[in-house]
Amino acid sequence: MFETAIQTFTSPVVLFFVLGLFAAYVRSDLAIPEPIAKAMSLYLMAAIGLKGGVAVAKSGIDGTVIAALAAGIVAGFVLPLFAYVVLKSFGKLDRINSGAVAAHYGSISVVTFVTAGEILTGQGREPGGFMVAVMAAMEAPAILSGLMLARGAGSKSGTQSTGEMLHEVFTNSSIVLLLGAFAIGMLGGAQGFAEVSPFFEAGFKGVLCIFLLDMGLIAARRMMDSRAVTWRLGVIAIFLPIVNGAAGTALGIGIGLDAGSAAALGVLCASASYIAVPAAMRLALPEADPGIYLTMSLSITFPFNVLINIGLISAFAAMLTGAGGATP
Amino acid sequence: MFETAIQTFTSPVVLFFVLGLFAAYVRSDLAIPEPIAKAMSLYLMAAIGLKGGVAVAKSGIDGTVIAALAAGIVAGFVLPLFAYVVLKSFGKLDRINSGAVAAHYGSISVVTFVTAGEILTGQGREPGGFMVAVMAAMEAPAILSGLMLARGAGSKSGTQSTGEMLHEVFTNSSIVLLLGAFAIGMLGGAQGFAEVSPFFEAGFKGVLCIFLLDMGLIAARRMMDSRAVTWRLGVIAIFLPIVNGAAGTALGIGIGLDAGSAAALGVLCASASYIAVPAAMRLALPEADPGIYLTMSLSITFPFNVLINIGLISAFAAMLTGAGGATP
Amino acid sequence: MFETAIQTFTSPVVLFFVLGLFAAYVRSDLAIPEPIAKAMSLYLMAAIGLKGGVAVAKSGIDGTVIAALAAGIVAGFVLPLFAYVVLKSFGKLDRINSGAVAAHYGSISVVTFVTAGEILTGQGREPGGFMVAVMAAMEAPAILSGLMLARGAGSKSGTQSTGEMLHEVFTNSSIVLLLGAFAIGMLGGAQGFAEVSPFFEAGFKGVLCIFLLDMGLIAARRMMDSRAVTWRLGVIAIFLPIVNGAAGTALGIGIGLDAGSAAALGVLCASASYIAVPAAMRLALPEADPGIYLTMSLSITFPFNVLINIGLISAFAAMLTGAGGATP
Amino acid sequence: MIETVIRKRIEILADKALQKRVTDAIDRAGITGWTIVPVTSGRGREGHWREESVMGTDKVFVLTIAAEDKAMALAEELAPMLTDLGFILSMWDVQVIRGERFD
Amino acid sequence: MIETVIRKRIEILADKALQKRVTDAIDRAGITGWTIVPVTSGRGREGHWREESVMGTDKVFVLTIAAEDKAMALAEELAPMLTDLGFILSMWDVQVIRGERFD
Amino acid sequence: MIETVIRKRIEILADKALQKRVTDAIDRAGITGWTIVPVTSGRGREGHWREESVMGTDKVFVLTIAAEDKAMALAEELAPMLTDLGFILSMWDVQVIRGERFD
Ligand SMILES: Nc1ncnc2c1ncn2[C@@H]1O[C@H](COP(=O)(O)O)[C@@H](O)[C@H]1O
Ligand SMILES: Nc1ncnc2c1ncn2[C@@H]1O[C@H](COP(=O)(O)O)[C@@H](O)[C@H]1O
Ligand SMILES: Nc1ncnc2c1ncn2[C@@H]1O[C@H](COP(=O)(O)O)[C@@H](O)[C@H]1O
Ligand code: NA
Ligand code: NA
Ligand code: NA
Repeated sequence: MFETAIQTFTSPVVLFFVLGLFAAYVRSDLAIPEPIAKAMSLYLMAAIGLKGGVAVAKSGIDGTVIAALAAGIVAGFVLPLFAYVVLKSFGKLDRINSGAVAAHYGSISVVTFVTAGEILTGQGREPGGFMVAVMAAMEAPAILSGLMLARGAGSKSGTQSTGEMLHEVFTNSSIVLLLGAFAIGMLGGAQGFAEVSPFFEAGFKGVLCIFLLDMGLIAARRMMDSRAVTWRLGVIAIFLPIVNGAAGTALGIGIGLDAGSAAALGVLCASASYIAVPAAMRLALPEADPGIYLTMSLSITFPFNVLINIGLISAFAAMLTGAGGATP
Repeated sequence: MFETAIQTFTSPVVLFFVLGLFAAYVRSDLAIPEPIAKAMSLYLMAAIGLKGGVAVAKSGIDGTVIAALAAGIVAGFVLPLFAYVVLKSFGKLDRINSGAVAAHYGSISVVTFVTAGEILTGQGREPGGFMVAVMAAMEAPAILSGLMLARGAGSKSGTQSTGEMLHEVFTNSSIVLLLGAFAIGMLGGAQGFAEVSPFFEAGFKGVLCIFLLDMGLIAARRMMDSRAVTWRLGVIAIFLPIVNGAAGTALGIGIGLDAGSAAALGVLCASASYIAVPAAMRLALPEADPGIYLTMSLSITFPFNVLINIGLISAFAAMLTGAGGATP
Repeated sequence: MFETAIQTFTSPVVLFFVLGLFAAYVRSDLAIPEPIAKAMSLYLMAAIGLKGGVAVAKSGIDGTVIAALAAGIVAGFVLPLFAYVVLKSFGKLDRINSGAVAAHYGSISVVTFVTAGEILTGQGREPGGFMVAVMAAMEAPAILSGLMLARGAGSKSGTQSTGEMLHEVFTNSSIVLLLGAFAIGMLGGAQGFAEVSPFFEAGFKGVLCIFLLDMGLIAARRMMDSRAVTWRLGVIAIFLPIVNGAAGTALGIGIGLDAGSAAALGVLCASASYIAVPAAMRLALPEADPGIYLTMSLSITFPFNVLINIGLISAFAAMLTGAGGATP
Repeated sequence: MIETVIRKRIEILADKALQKRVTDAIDRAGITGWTIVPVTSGRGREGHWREESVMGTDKVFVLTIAAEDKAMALAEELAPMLTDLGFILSMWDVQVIRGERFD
Repeated sequence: MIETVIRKRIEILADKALQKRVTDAIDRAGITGWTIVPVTSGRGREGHWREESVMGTDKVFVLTIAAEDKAMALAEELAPMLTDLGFILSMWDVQVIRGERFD
Repeated sequence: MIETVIRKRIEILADKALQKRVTDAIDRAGITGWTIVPVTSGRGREGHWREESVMGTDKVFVLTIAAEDKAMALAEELAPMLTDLGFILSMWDVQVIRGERFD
């Protein structure tokens, strides 16, 4: 466990994230140009999609894969309910904001998943390639769940037809790119991937470093500018990833996943979206306050997951499989 | 031939282009930031220029190279005449627009050439390095040819002195970068290139994938927004690359090029410019309608070449040299 | 010496710089998008910081390192005094502009240093990794020195409190990123670096090529647009790097550095800032004319250093250590 | 001397994600066109924001030129959005050449 | 109270590729300067466009502030371009400080 | 018909590096907000410049909408900067909806 923490904190990926937090904290003018940040996120999604597709082309689709997909989708629908109750009661948020925040916590963060992939692989527990498909499958359900929770209150000028909403959700850039690259990986297989691997594989960790540097800057700056988040919400932003992470990991082990894949499922449950869901909420629930959901997911839960919770989840998965000694 | 088609459609490069077409078609918001797209096109030109220069430094300049250059330049001047006649008669375009479109079809598309290079190399028919120089030489002549065809009609406020025009044509960024990198490749040779090859060579295919993803998005979006292109023009945008591609390939074989280089010459003849020539036309023939020439070259001819015509041309070159069995 | 010049001029890095100068000179529209240029400069700083940190993690910090750091800081404070005297007397500049320009010449240019690193390594004289720390240490002192020289004249609305100024200087993005990456390199060590080296090491020279292409474009365009620089200032912009370069190299040899590190110290003394210091001067001395200090440092001194002076300094260092024959 | 006519120029600061709602309203109002200008940061009652496209929080200016009556109709239609979504609208008279292009 | 004077502010939406024609006209009109603002997309009679620098179809706003007479002279000179090249020009009165900078 | 009120719209062209001085002045003037629009190039008495962020020479437009009195107070406060730092300020009347947001 302690070893895990040390490993986390000497990984360049995590250290660059800490550097970003630090630079924002001392009010440095360090900034990654916004088109570059966007390009890096597209790159990471294309790379991870390709890699997952190639892995599944090799391993094939079996019962475990189907079970993992089903587990992810169910979790995506159910997790927001739990989050909603906590947010309304302990968090004292109104219905609309509770629904909006719940959608974020039921959905997933690609970058948290990618970072976890690096950390887990470094600990000898590489998640299966199919977990990328699970991740893609988990992006949307929570949005629908969260909206249903919030909609009772009605929404005026912002109302969007459900058709528009579903179209928005299934054609948003991250879903299209992730699944598209996944399909390309499956079609092209290992041979096709070999051609492009110097670009998508060799550069991957370095790009992730710079991307996390940027995420650190953005997360810390938003935290310092923000006033909308109460201490109660701050507590929830730590509590939910712990509980969801443990539940997801246990679920993963329960359906027969290996330790790495189960931990990855735990991380998906623990992570909160800060790209796809905010964009969807801005369209579908414009009355909800972005100052609340972005600050919670991006400035509290994301750093907590990257710095601490991934390590916890990995250790928990190892414990459940009795493979604590798997660390090389 | 069928094999060739399969190979084309499992190449990640082509698959990413198809993904772009698809994403635009389902109206996804996927988009490559514009400075990134521009940077990728600069990268591709620098990389291809360098590689060509290094190849020529190794092989030297002989009679074949000179013949290929001459053939390219002549084709650049002559192809627009043929295109112009077809556009005015069958296409029912006026003089100015016929001249403008003809210039596009006489000139070349760097990305089509680069994609063809990948596909041909995958089929064991790598074009000679000097073809990069041929490509650079073919960029300008068609612009002059097309303008002469269009100018009879006169052009009012848009008129640009011929001096300005020539300066524009010979200093446009793609010519300067292509030939500049070519010269650097020749001066630095294989040794100089070795230092920078991890960047310019290893990343090449991956960047091409993302760039073609973007081209797919842009081509399909333009097609869906456009109303200026009639069915007659659509037919011409398929007919010209077929005829020009076959003619160029035959010409290449005729002057003694190997199958790969001849196919590359065919692809250059078949491809239509959508970067350099539109920019030149906007300055020199501002009355011509960009809605026509961009949609034809970018949204019809470009996808047709990438998805189908490169394969046809390659097979044709193999047939002409009796080397159909060269595919490994 | 002649050999050195040849080597310089067949290095792709330098050739791309020359291509940039040429393209701007013929008024080509070639341009690197600005977010890309910014990203490349962040990349170069992160890469060089990491590499330096890993090197120091291996070699440890000894007396030589301390001496080099001290030498750099002293040089940073002292060089502006000399420059100021030359600028006021021979250069006929007023007090404020003399102080502003002097700050630029006392500080350093990261890109000049990086280019020198490539050239020196190519000549078998790789500078020690700790020189990155020396570079970071030399960025700020000259700013303070230059301001003290200029401030006697008083500055009206532009005045900034010294506290603000110091904060600005120590949190500017290049210092934070350089030192942050240096720290990450030290913490992660060679093992951590191995994970990210495909990105930060393999791409390095290629990125430097494109960055220097852009610097060539910017330097030449600024030169052609500029009217603020007299012939006297032009002479100074060549004279200062020669004298400062020789002095810095001699100082380096004097405190016991190897030839490569001493040459690197010479290059740091010879180089003039065109990123950090102009930004600081715009805030602290807004009455000073950017047309003067940017044109001198960027359009005269920078090309002179890259094309000629690095070669001279390297030869001088070799001479001083009697190791002229070290070139392989 | 060249003849100019008076039209209204309207400028709406909107979330990029919601930009389509504004331009759809312009299209519905029968106005001939619109233009989007990027915006990098700002401060209002809800505090400071920066361009953060990764998170989808950035804004744009939507500009359009129209005859007075259509401009007022557009303002009327957009008014509820201004309140609910925090958009900002300002408009003023401008002289244009070839006024028929902006009817 | 600080003194302000009235000048004309002119705004021209032009193709990036043809921007130099506009700024050359401004220079010829003897106006002291101009500023370029980027534009990301738009819709007009010719349909919708997006910033597509790779294909060279993007546009910019050219802004300039000038005394009334020079502004009108500029509008006069630019009028044919507006028609032929589809540029858009609008202008209005603004108050400026230190008016001599904009004569 | 929807009701509009008149406010002043102020536009300041400033160096990006010095933008904070302008926005601080706006905050001090008690104005409710401001918005930054990027600028890519320009020409003035000091010659031509291009966006060169690497070298820190780029500029921005700072826009703000305020009641007349606050606008004039802001102009007054910014006047010395205009002269010393070469900033440009122009302002004009605009109609806004929900004027209380811009007091
Ligand atoms: N008085 C103002 N002048 C110009 N822009 C403003 C003003 N007030 C608000 N804004 C812009 O509108 C955005 C949203 O404002 P608010 O809804 O008050 O937070 C801000 O971030 C600014 O970009
Ligand atoms: N009424 C308008 N208001 C603002 N911008 C317009 C208007 N009409 C056209 N435009 C802009 O001018 C460009 C060219 O218009 P057009 O020549 O009508 O296609 C469009 O793409 C828009 O960016
Ligand atoms: N008359 C003008 N109209 C619009 N922008 C101007 C004008 N004069 C100057 N500028 C802008 O202000 C910047 C600085 O002007 P200057 O201080 O005169 O060099 C220029 O680079 C332009 O971007
Ligand atoms: Na989750
Ligand atoms: Na062609
Ligand atoms: Na120096």
